[in-house]
Amino acid sequence: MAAVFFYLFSVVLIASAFVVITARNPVHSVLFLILAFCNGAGLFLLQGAEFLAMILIVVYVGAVAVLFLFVVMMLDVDFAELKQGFQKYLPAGAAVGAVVLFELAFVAVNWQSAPTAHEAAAVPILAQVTNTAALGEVLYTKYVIFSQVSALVLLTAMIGAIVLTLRHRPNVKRQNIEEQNSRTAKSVVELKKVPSRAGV
Amino acid sequence: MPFFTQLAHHFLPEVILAAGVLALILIGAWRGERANALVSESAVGVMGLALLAIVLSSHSDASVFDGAYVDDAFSRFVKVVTLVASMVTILLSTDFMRRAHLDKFEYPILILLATLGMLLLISADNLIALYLGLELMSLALYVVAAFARDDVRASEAGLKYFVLGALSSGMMLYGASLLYGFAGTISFTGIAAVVSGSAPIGVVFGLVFVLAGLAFKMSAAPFHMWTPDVYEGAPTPVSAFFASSAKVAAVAIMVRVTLTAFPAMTSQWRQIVVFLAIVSTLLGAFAAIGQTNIKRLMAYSSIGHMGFVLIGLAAASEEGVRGIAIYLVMYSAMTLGAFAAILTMRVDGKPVENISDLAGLSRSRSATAFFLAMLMFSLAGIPPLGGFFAKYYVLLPAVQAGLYPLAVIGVLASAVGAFYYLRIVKVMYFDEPAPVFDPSSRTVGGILALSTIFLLFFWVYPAPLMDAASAAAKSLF
Amino acid sequence: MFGFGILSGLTFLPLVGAAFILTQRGDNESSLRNIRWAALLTTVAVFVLSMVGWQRFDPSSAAFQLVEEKSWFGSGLVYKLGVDGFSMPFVLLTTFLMPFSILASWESVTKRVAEYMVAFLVLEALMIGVFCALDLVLFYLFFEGGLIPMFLIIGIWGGKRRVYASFKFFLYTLVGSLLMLIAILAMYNQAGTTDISVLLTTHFPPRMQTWLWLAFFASFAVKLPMWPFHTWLPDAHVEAPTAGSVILAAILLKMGGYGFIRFSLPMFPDASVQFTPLVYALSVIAIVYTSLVALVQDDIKKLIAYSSVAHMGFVTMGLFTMNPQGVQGAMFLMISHGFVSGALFLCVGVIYDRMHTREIAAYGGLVNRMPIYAFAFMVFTMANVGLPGTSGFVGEFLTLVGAFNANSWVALFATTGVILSAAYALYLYRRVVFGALEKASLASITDLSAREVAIFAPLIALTIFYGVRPEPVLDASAASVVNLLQSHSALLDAVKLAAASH
Amino acid sequence: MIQAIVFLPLLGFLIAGALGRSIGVRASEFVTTSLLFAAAAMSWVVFFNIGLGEGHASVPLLGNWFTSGALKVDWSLRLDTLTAVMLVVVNTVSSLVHLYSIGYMHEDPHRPRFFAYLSLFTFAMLMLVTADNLLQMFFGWEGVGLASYLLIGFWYEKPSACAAAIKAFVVNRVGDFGFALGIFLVFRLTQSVTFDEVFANVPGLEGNVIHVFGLDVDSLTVAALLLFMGAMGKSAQFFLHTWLPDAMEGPTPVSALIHAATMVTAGVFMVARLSPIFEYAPDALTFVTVIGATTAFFAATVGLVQNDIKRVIAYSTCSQLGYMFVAEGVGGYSLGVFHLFTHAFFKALLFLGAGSVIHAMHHEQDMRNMGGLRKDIPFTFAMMTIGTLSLTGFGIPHTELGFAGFFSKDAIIEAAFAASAHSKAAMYGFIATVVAAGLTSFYSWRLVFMTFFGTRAVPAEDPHAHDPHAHVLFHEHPEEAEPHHEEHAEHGHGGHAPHESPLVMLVPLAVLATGAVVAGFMLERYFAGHAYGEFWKEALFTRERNHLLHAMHEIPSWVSFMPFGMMVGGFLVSLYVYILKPGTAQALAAAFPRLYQFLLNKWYFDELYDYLLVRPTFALGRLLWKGGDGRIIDGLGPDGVAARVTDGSRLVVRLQTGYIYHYAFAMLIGVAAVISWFVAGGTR
Amino acid sequence: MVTIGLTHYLVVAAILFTLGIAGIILNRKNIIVILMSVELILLSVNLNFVAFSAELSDLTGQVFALFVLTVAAAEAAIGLAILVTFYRNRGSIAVDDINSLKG
Repeated sequence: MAAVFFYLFSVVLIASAFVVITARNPVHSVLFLILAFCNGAGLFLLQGAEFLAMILIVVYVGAVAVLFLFVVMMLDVDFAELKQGFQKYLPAGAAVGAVVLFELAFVAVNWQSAPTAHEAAAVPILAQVTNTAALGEVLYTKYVIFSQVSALVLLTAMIGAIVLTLRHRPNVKRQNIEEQNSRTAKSVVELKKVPSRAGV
Repeated sequence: MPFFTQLAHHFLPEVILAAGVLALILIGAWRGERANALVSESAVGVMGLALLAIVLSSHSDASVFDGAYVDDAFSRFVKVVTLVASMVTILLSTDFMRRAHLDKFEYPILILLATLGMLLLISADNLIALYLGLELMSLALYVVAAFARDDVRASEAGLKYFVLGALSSGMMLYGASLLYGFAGTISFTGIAAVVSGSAPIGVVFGLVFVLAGLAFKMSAAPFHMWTPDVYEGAPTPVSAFFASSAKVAAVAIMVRVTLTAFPAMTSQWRQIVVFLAIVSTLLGAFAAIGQTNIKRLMAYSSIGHMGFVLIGLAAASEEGVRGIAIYLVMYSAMTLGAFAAILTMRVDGKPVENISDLAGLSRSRSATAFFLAMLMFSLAGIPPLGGFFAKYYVLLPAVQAGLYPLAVIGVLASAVGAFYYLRIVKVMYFDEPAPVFDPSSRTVGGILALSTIFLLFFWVYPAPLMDAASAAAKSLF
Repeated sequence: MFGFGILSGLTFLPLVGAAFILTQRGDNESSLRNIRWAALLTTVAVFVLSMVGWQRFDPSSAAFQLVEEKSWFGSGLVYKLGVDGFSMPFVLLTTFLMPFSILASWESVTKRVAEYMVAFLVLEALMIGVFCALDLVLFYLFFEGGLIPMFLIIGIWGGKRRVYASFKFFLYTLVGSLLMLIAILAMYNQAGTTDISVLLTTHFPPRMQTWLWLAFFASFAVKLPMWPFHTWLPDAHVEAPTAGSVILAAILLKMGGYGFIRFSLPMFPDASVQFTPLVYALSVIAIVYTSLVALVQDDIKKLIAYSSVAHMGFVTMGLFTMNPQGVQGAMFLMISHGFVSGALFLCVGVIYDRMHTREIAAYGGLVNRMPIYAFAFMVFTMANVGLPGTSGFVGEFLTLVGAFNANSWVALFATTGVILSAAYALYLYRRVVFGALEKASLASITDLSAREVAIFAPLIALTIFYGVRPEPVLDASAASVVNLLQSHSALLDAVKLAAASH
Repeated sequence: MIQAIVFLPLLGFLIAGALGRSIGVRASEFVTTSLLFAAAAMSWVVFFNIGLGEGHASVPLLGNWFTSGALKVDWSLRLDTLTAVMLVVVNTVSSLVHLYSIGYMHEDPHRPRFFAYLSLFTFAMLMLVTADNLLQMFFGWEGVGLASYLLIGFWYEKPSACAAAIKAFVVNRVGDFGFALGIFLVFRLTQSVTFDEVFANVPGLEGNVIHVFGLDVDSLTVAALLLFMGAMGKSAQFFLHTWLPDAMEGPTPVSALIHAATMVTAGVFMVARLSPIFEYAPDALTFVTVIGATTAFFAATVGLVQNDIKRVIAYSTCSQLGYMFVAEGVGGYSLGVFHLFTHAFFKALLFLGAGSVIHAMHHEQDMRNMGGLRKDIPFTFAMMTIGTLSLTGFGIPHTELGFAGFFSKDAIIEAAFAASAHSKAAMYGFIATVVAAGLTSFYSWRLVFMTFFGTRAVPAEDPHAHDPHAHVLFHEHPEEAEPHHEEHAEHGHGGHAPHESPLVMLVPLAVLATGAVVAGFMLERYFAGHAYGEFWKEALFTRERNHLLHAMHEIPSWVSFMPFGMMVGGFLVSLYVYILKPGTAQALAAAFPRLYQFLLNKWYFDELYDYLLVRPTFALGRLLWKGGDGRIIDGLGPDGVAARVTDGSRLVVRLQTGYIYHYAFAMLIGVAAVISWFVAGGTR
Repeated sequence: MVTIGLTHYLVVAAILFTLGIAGIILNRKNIIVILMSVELILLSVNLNFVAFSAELSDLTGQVFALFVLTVAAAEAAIGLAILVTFYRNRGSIAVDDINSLKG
């Protein structure tokens, strides 16, 4: 049963990854990327990494991929011409890629971990604790410092994204809450005595 | 050790930087553009505090946070170099950024964040710490590379750096996963305990991928391709930052990974390092000759210098690490000095970057020309300037390790390299004057002078640095 | 003085002068005068100090003297200075010639005077350091550091092709010495020290010696220069300003010979013996080849430069004969060539200052208007030719005697240099000095000024004095030569004994 | 005293050289000349003391010259009969030449320099003859070379003079090349260069075989040959003679002093001085004989047709030097020195006489432009005739009547014959010298007849004829007028008539003529006769088996008449050709144009050397410079490497395309390469 | 049917990794696809980590993967920001247009 799903997920994953890098239309690429993520999440699930699978769907499919989609749309790239030149470097690239793939597969097939690797486990997976709970357990104790650092990474990304893309356009009207809040009737409302029948 | 004791005793510099970042963001967000100068100065101050925390620290070496980070003499040594380089970077930046209308308070904060990443990287003692530190540093660097967001060259530089950087960290992660899979642990010492000289091919693969990722960060050939483009495209102070602090940190982690995680696999990684060293020294030397842009030239020069650092690493000995430590100091001083000189290159308010713009500088700005010339001689490794001692102390362990061909290739490459350094001297001293540069800021001039004086008179009293470097090296063995 | 000895004083005194000159600002007459006088006085003071050192020096001892040692970079790199019979003459030669170079630049250098003088003083410091250093790395430091000021001197104050020449000079010598650096590291690795006096008693394995010898050879052969590594020299000489040529020919070249005598011969005796045929071959080729080339030059300085190469051929030949005549002759020849070639370049400088050309064809008949000059030039030409009674003869003769005892073929070919040197030197003299004064440009050329006479008079006196009584120089190195030869043969014998016992 | 003899000329040189311009011409002349006379006077004293008195001595001078290992060279003077003879010759001739020059050079503005050079030469020559060791000899040897160079090139404005000066120096250096190698070999053999020690070691080296220049050869033979090569150069022997005729570019007194009387005989002196070595190297002696004989004959043939008055005498000198070497080659060292002695007088006389003629002719040297001068300058004519008689060896055999040359020359011919019993070379020497005697007689009288008899072909008013520094070449390049031209014209030589020289020039002639007449008669018994032993003492060395002096007195009498006959024959032919039937010479020249040209062009030696040596040398120099240094060494070395580096740089720069995918691909290749390396090569 | 073991996952990850790299190298026209390729690489890495985690029954691998995911998200944000900047300056995101810096 697990094997069936494994093959299903794997084949779809690889196929969609292939489409991602070969699709004419970047929108298609993004969509197939989403598909690939979903299948990746399936593979995670098969191995008991439930939390990661969920994160993959939520964060990647929900946020990152959508971000990609958004940018693709926003930049409105003309994708008609996007295919030229692909074949030109294909042979050399494919050859090196094949070598790398072969060697990586060779390693994968002949994989053997160190005999002591199983004992070396810093955080053993315990059957009685759910995956999410177990992760939560170590994430905020043993690896809390990493949580903090990754927070800084996210902060950096935030600052970076803002500093690079945020533009203060001088002629754009903006809401200034502070200003709004500090308005007083006195400063805003001007009372005029209007003489009757004379007009303003 | 209680968590907060660990923080206070062995993680204080990082804490100071992190706290500084947060505080400065608040200030910046609150005060907006008016806070630029304040944030810049405060950033220097924060780093100065961190520096003090390191220098004054009296705590013994320790591994903290469940073996995530290590606080030892080596890390302290490199951190000091990094911090100083980062401080100098900010000092160099102020004037340039203001004139380029890039003076935003985010800039010093990003530098601070990158520096924090570097410190984490330098101390990293397991793969996650390595990865997070590396990414914290890299993400900030990507941004500062593209910081001149209205400049097409800067954003191209940022884009290239980003894409290739992401690829390299992907590779490194792939390697890390293999290492984890083999050893069952992510800790360097744990890996060291598991792997042996006759490691299976999978571990070697992991090692190769990890080293490739790190080599990218220290821009060792053939993972260097981004370097010249990014140095040229990025704002000059940012290039200085890339060339100094970022390299120092990358070298440090390279040293730590190879020496503490793979002492048993020296013969394997030495082959990789030798390969990188040879390609880097040669490429750095050859490619720089063809350059007309001085920033590009400095990029190739830094590639060559990283080759020399790798020669020291290839020795895989305590002397080798000492050599690397000295090299990093000298290299940082030379690079920052050179970039300070480049920052003075400004005609009619616009920065110029061509080597030919330096023509006749010895007559129009004799002091600048002299300092830059000395820096060039130092970069070429001519005694008695500091650059020579740097080379000396990395070649020595290589020879001790019997790596004669490597050493010979290294010196021959440096002879080729001397050619383009000399060319700069030639342009400044032998050629007819070009338009005179605008007066440069006092800070930049001061940094140029200080770095040159340091290199010029290092031989007078070398003992403190030598002792510190020796101690740093000792702590890794 | 701060616990430093006289040699440190010698080495660093020029730097003090340089520092003072750096404080002089402005281009007005008075500061220029200050600069020149400061430079001159500094060099004279250094010379006086070196004479004090000479007084304290005991030529009958082969040991290192006036030794001072301080820890410096920790292990393997100490600050150690000292002199023996091989280095003392060179130190004196350096200090002696420097005031003349300064004087020679008195009026001819008008642009960037302060920098010029500083470069020279720094160069002097480094040169003295080379000869005094008793630590291999310290030696290298000085040896290599000299490239910087010389590069600038050629490049800034040189002639038309100064850029090419300065680069060639710098890079060529750099490549050679970098290989030497590797060898130095290897020696340190083997012996655990870079102290020269210890290394002199260290026996390196023969296979290693071969490589070390080759690496040192790469440096010294370029520096000396030996054929076929000589092509930088004519270019550098031609383009350098007068004083630069003087120093280059008189002292910088000698560093190569000094290197052979200080390192190659005593430290790698087996390899030296092994490579003697190579050195002989290159020396003989250098003598004949460069003499022939000198014959057809049309640039005065180039001709003298080639003649220097030929003379250095005698030096290398003499050194590797490994007999007292050869080695002592080479030592003497180096010293003698120091002031003879220096003086010849000064001679060229005199007319260059007046006419601004070095083309032989631009001159002719100078004797008509410059009899004193003609006389000085004649003396040095004859010394260059090796006429007995001038200092040039003694060294040449001794090296040839040594060579003949070692290998008659070498001596045979080398002696042809005696004929050729006469040919090119006299041919030069005839074209420049003799003949009718026909060129209009020369019609108002003036004879030597008092300053120039002051430069040449001592040099002429020394050239003749050492030709007639060369003992001071020969004696200074005699003990060291004997020591060198003894230890050399002892080492070789030890090897033979060891080989025999196996 | 010996020190004074040697150093007074040096003092003169220093005074005239350094102070010449301040003390003036007169003073310079006076100082140098009087110092020389003083030296000459003392020389005679020494001569009588040593030659006729006690033995030899070694006088230390400045102490040690240099010491290096076993090589110890002292400054020291050697005083023995040979030295004394040479001192007399050198100082006498030199002092007379000094005196003569006062008159001869009186038009020249550079007289102080001239006298300084003359004194310098004398000093060097004295150092040469008083040397106590080979090196000191070499010092003097090269010193006279320098002085000769300076004096030949005295009129430095003449390109030909400069060329001749260089030629003299360089050709001499070729000889010195051998001399130097000889010294090296002697040192290697005996571990000394001091004569006494060397000579003491020589007998032990007989038959010693040494490996040198790749050959195993008799050590003393090689040493002697190498040393003799020096003598060949200095004494202008066959193959190395070419410089001597050209040296006539120098002022005539110089020719008389250096290129006739003293310096050129240094080679003869050297062989005599080194007689202990040569005695033990019979093969080398054979060589000496052959070279001497060849030179004697060759130079005489060339002398037959020369038209320049000085060149005739120069070739004559060359020829006479050949005689001396023949004498030494057959073992008659004293005979060589004897001829050296007499030759010094009569040849100096001839040269100075010729100088007087030239002076009279306002520096015309071409004999074809002379003639009939005996009436204008009778005294000179008389002196020249005496010189000629002496040179041709006029005298009556078997009597004590004859000019100086008669005694010495005939002795040589007889000695050669005497030695020919054992040696073919000696026979060759005998024949060559006899033939040369006839030729000598012919060209000597030719000179006299062409100069003093007949009529002048070209009027003296010819504008070029009185060119002060006239020279054969000048006729081809009349535009090369000398700057001193007018100056001389103002000197009151407007008359252009040949005139007798002043007294200062004539007195030396008279003195020398006296010597040329009586020297042979006076000294024969010391040099060739019974007083040989007590006169020479140990100064000359002959082995026990050398019985030459006895043998030469036992030769058949026809041999003694041979030279006499040749001398008379030469005179008669000359008389016929030039006096009795003028025009014969031209007819002969026309009849044998090849031979005439061959002789006129000095056997084409200059052309041959130019073609074989000089031009190839320059061509080779250029080839090595442009091709060797420029193309090969620089091309493959620095420049080539630089170019390759630049190429490499261009290549590397091209790799940096700017495209991300190329960069990424490079990274991938890097990784792939390394992992493939490990996959293929294993993980070690 | 074969049991699905570690090797299977490793092979899938290897293929995915290679595809990711191929995407970077072979893509000529659109920089966004390169960013997506990077995501594929990271996914392959995570697959590896999770597979090893399961094989070694050690949670550390998953923790590592978690941080990789976190950082990857940040990385994507930065990447896209730089991309947008570039697009604003250049008006194109074609890979072939990113070559003003070279040599």
